[in-house]
Amino acid sequence: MNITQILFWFLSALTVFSALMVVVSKNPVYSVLWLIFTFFCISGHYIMLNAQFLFIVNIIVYAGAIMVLFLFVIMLMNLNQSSEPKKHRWLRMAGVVAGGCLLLVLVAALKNIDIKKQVAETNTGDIGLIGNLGKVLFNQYVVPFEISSILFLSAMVGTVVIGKKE
Amino acid sequence: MNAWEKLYLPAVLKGMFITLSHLFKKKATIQYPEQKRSFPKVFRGLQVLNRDEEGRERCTACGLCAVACPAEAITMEAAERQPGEEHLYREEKYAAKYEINMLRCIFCGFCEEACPKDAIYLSETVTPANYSRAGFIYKKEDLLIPDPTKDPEGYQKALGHRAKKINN
Amino acid sequence: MYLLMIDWWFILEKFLLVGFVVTFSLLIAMYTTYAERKIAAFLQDRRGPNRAGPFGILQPLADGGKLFFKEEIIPLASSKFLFVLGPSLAMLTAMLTSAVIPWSTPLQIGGRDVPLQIADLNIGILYVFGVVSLGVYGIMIGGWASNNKFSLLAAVRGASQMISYELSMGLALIALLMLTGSLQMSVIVQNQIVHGWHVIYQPLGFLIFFICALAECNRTPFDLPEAENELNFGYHQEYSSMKLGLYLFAEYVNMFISGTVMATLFFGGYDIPFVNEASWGLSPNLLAFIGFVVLLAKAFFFLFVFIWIRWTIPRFRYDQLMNLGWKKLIPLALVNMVATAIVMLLRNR
Amino acid sequence: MPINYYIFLSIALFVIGIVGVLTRRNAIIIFMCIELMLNAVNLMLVAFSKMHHLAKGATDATAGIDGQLFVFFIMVVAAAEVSVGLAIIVMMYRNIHSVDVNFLNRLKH
Repeated sequence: MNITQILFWFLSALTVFSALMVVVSKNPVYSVLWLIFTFFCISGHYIMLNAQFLFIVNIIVYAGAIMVLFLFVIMLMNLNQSSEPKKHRWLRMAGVVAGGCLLLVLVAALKNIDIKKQVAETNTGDIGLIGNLGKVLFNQYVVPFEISSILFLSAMVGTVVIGKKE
Repeated sequence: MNAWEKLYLPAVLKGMFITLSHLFKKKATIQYPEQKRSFPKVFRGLQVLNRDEEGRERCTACGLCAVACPAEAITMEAAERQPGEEHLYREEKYAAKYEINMLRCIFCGFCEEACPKDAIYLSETVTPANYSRAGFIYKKEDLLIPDPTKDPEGYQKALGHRAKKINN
Repeated sequence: MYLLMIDWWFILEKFLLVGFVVTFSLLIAMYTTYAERKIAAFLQDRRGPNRAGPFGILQPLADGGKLFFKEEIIPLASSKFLFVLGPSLAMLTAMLTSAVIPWSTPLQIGGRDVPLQIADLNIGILYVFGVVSLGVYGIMIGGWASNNKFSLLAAVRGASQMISYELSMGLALIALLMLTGSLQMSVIVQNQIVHGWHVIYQPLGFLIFFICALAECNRTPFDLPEAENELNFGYHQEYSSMKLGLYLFAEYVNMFISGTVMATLFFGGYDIPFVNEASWGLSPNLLAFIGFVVLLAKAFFFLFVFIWIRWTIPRFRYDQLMNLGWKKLIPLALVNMVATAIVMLLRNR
Repeated sequence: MPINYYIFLSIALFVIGIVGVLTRRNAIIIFMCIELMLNAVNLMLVAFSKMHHLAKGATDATAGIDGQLFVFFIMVVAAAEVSVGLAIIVMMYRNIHSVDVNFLNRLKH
């Protein structure tokens, strides 16, 4: 076990644990905070893969903007655990079993695939750096980039229209 | 407002330089315990019970001050001077008990004007702080001026320049 | 930049640097509280704190002692963990930004070049941004955990303010990044040493950035999250003792760090204008020290301006704040960006 | 790190997201679980991009870079989606005073 592996296992355990806590927490605010923590763990994985740009964008966009919005909405609505009635016990059981089945199937299917021997390079490789990503983004992917800005604009307009009082 | 004024930047900068100019101005603070503001001639501070030059109390417990007091802060009890006490009290009658409730007193100075014997006057002391309400009811011991024969310095200090005007 | 290679000297020197930067910024923040009170007093023709020690020099220590020994109150209906987490997060995010600031030219110790920068990330500015955007959580979590509707409202108010001003801050910076072509802080400073300070090229960008920095640090005229007199003291209403102290302290650390960030991005960092200090023939260590002092001087200037503004300009109303952020600063920043792009295109042709 | 570790990690995250969607009734939590699933996919894409880079990086310097760009676009879409989705949830709360998805089965009230 070198330090990379130790970090990987540590981060993975944290990621899965905090993701579980998102689902298990009674209080929505705790769920949001655990989700933020999950995103930080995933950002940690990005650093390990030397995807620096995605690391920082993940933090800025997800932790810094999206989750603040979630927190915002929850705080404004003042939701606490008493306001959410639980699903029926058997319905919840069914959900967990269905998820477990999916997990089983996926793991079983991917257990023996031929890319298993492949390795994702950690710590090295320059493709995650912002300069390289930017070059490709603004040459090959410039049209999708522009389209995404139109998507943003329409989302903005949609949000304003939905959120406006009649 | 025109466009330039609507920017607010010039106004903001003007304000900033006004406050900056105050950085170099003389400070208005008087640092109280060390420096004291001089009082005007007519300042009315804490009451003092006066003595004459031989150190005898001037008060005869006539009660005019208590009658004059609009806040009803003054209480007193009279007593007769016994033989052998002539060096203590100037007149034949004196105040055995003399209390001023400083929480009620409004420092109007009516007591001073009512007094026929120049026994009570308002000095230049500002009312000091105290821990309890009872402490603000000043007894005769608290009010009496120091004896000029025993403690001339303290007497002069308590007298201030205001009382000198009255005594002469 | 390979983050996980192990070189023990490297780790030792980074640890020392981190420790130094943290204690140093705490010290500065401590004395900024003193400076705030002193400058406020002077601007109002008063004397300010002058009882503790000569000229009141020990006043911050006395204040700190007072905060430490005050009674610790945690509201009964609050969520205890989050209540403690709030101020700690505020302090943490305030400190984290200092990691990418180049404090000076490298020192030379025993033949090693020791850069006076904790991490020279090639995403330096984005890192600053990421940390700033996390600064919201300290306020929001603290405000929510207090279980008090006023602090909750103040927290929501503060969060929306910080998010809004982050946008124009980012847009103002994009024009700057077009000039440098790099997000790395050391490259940005180097570029200014060669070509002159960025504030010459980007005065509007600097103005927008400065206003946004005021808003991000929750300073007057944008201190709505803690508007103490008319809006019921804000998100730290329920806090007492050292937890309140941490919140107040984080504000001053934020001020100092944003001062250094502005000095680094727009005012040449550790560069002394109009002179070439490398030609003086001084030893590199002495030069590094001079650079550090120069950077500090610039940061202190910004601190002074922050305080000066606080005691001059009254607080905005909330709708005015949002108007300024969304309807004035963002379009201005966009115009600035486009203008910079056009000028650059024309000059390159 | 071997790629299958990353695969299993993101499958685990994805499944946790699915379980959350299936078991919770709070619309906001469901929404958050969708974000979690998107992030699981993001992690997988980054890992794959690094895998490709390692395999083909010697001949093509930008091999695998599209994977990371896809992550970028997914984040863009996620941001847009969240703004609209939260607006819908706020409207829903305004109309039925609850964020319980089970109340949405009646289309009028």
